[in-house]
Amino acid sequence: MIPLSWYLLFSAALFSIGLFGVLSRRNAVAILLGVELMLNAINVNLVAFWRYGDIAVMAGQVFAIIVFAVAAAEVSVGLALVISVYRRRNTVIAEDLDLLKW
Amino acid sequence: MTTEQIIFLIVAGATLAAGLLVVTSRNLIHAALWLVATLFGVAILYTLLNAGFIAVVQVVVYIGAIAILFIFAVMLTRKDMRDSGPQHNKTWWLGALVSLLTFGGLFAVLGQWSGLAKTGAELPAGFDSVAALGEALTSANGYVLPFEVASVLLLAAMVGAVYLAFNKK
Amino acid sequence: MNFWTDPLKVAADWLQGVFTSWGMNEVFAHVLVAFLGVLLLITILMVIDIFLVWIERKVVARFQDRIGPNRLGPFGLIQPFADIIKLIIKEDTTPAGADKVVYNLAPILSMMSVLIIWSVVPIAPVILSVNLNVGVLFLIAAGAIGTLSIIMAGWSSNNKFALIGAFRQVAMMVAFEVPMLAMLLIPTIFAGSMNMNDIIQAQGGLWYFVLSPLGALIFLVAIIAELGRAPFDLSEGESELVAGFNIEYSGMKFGMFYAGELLHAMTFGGIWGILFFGGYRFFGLEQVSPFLAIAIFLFKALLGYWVIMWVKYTMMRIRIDQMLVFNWVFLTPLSFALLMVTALMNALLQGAPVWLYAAGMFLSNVVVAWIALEVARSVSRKERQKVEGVAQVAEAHH
Amino acid sequence: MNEWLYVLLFMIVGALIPVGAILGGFLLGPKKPNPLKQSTYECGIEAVGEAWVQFKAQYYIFALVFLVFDVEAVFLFPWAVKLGALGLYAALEGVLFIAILVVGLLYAWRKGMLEWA
Repeated sequence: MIPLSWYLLFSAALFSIGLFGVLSRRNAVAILLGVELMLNAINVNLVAFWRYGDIAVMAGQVFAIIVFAVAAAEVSVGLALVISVYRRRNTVIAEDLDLLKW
Repeated sequence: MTTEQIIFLIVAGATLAAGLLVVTSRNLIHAALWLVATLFGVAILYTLLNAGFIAVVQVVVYIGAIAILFIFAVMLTRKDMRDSGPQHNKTWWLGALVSLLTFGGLFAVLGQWSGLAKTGAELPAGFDSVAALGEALTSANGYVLPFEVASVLLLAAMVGAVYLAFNKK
Repeated sequence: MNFWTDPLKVAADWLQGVFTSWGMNEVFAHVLVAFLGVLLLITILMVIDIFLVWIERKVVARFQDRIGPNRLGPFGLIQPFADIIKLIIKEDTTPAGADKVVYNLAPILSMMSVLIIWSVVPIAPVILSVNLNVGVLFLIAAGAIGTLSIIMAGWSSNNKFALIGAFRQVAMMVAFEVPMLAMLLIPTIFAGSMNMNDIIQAQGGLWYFVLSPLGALIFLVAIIAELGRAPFDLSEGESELVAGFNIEYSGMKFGMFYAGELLHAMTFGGIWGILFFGGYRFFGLEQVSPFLAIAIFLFKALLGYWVIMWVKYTMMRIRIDQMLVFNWVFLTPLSFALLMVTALMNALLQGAPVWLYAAGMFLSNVVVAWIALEVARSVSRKERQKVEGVAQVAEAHH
Repeated sequence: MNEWLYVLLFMIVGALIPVGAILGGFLLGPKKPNPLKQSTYECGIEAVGEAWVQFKAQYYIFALVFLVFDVEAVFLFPWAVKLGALGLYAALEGVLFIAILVVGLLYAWRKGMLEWA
């Protein structure tokens, strides 16, 4: 049996990689890719806690599914924003989008 | 070391490597494909956790829909197949530092926690996690409200995204 | 227990015994036996796949009043082997500027996405490949990998036609996956399980086709679109896009896409049979022997495949805008309406006798179908009046 | 034993078979590449520009609506499994869930996003 710590460490590492992507990427789409990694890391944690806690309590899995819904909402709106910005400003480089209004 | 542990180590290592490639690939389509590989690895970890439903959902939602959405978005927002110029901003080292610190902090916090070496109980025979999930999602003292709120959230996301992507001004 | 009633178990036990007598680790021997079983099943599938080429060509010939392959061997049965030899010894060209790794990975993933569907298909009462409790959703997961392989093929080929074809195909596949998902929920509701074998077992009295004829019909339309076959073959559209996403593939790589498509069609024929026509069940005949059950299942799968072919060679291709409107404005709302009605009827008729339950379900399906057809008719009549009215005005001005 | 191991076996064998077939084709077929043979096919006319053509944002909308309904189905599958045991109350919850999302579909349709403009 795999100890819980392995999953938690894996999830922490994946979260950090995603964080690095979010902080260092210039392209807005790539930033959203990093956010996906972070959300997945959280999901691994949730499911691991379900498995290693009381199995009859489904909270872990329910929250994992809710995270799927949140990820879907985040991606669809986020990418729509990127496309919308691209149409007006012709760029997807996050650094160039430093005005709050144009 | 048991077979399960070996499988875990291989899958986890490959997943993290693919995750690193997601954040470092120059070609965004490659980055999206590496994301697919990462998510697939995570799905395998879910099966190791006996959460088959979550694993399949992971493949259906992430690989079947979100990855496709990413690839479409990349193709819609690029004029050139090859990307010129740096893919990382000037302060990428700061990002690397912050994420390393985050990992270090999480590592330190986890090290102090007592429940870390916990191993899970055996699954009770005949336990059907899908049925249990269905019951939890719909019974009145379960998670009915999150269930319906998720629907509203998805509605809001759909309306907002359709509005944003199609606002031709 | 003997070979006649449970061939797989007998063979597996025997093999396991042989392996362990060689001094092999118990677990390793078990995995090896499972591996050999999977290899056997997939090999049989590939052989069936080869003959599907022959079946497809023969059937299309009959639809078009021709004879079809008839030179090599009896009834031209050797023809597909000649085709394969031709594909193997053809030169494998890779277009310049192609993304090599992705380009080569795409046909492999395409074939794999079809083959892994069979991991959840129950072929006979005792031959369940893998008894997953998420069987139905697994189909969609396998389809997701197929969708990905298409977009990979289209993107990596560095060809405009391939990319446009891939985009169209993916747009269509994702569009028709929505009614497909909704229709997968209907057998799940009836059987109270997502497990494919449970769904077959629950159809002991009544096939779900009787309970939900409209559901079976919508599912058929959705799987045909998912396969990208006529009338939904607009990603191929040889008159505009030449061949669609696989235009730059040659030799065996093209062969993988082609063989994958044929096997996919038969697989979905089988899935249709499982979900709505009782799978390997046929009035108790399946209990006699697993071999008979396999024959029944294969017959149903080929029948489903024949229906898909029938549609393909009868209908003409529809335009992409018509296809999308048909799906999003008609099929998707209809399938959700049917799903809601089915869920409500299921709850209302819970304790009712079987005949009442079946009659209520059947009638509610008929009513939903009738309302949908009436709405579609009145909308199209209005549309036609609008178009014809405009045309008349234009004529008057001339 | 974990039943997903068998699915993994299916994946391995299912990938090995096409790899073997393609490798066979690679080994047996001739290999005489030339620039003309490797140029992309555009009905015999010389290829113009890159394969990178601008796409309609409509494609994005279809993928987006699909994503939303995909996630919806994920919620509905556990619901459908337990529906028989839970009765009318649960059925109504699910119907409400679907109805809310159909509103979104209606919105997209009324805005004309689901048509090929």
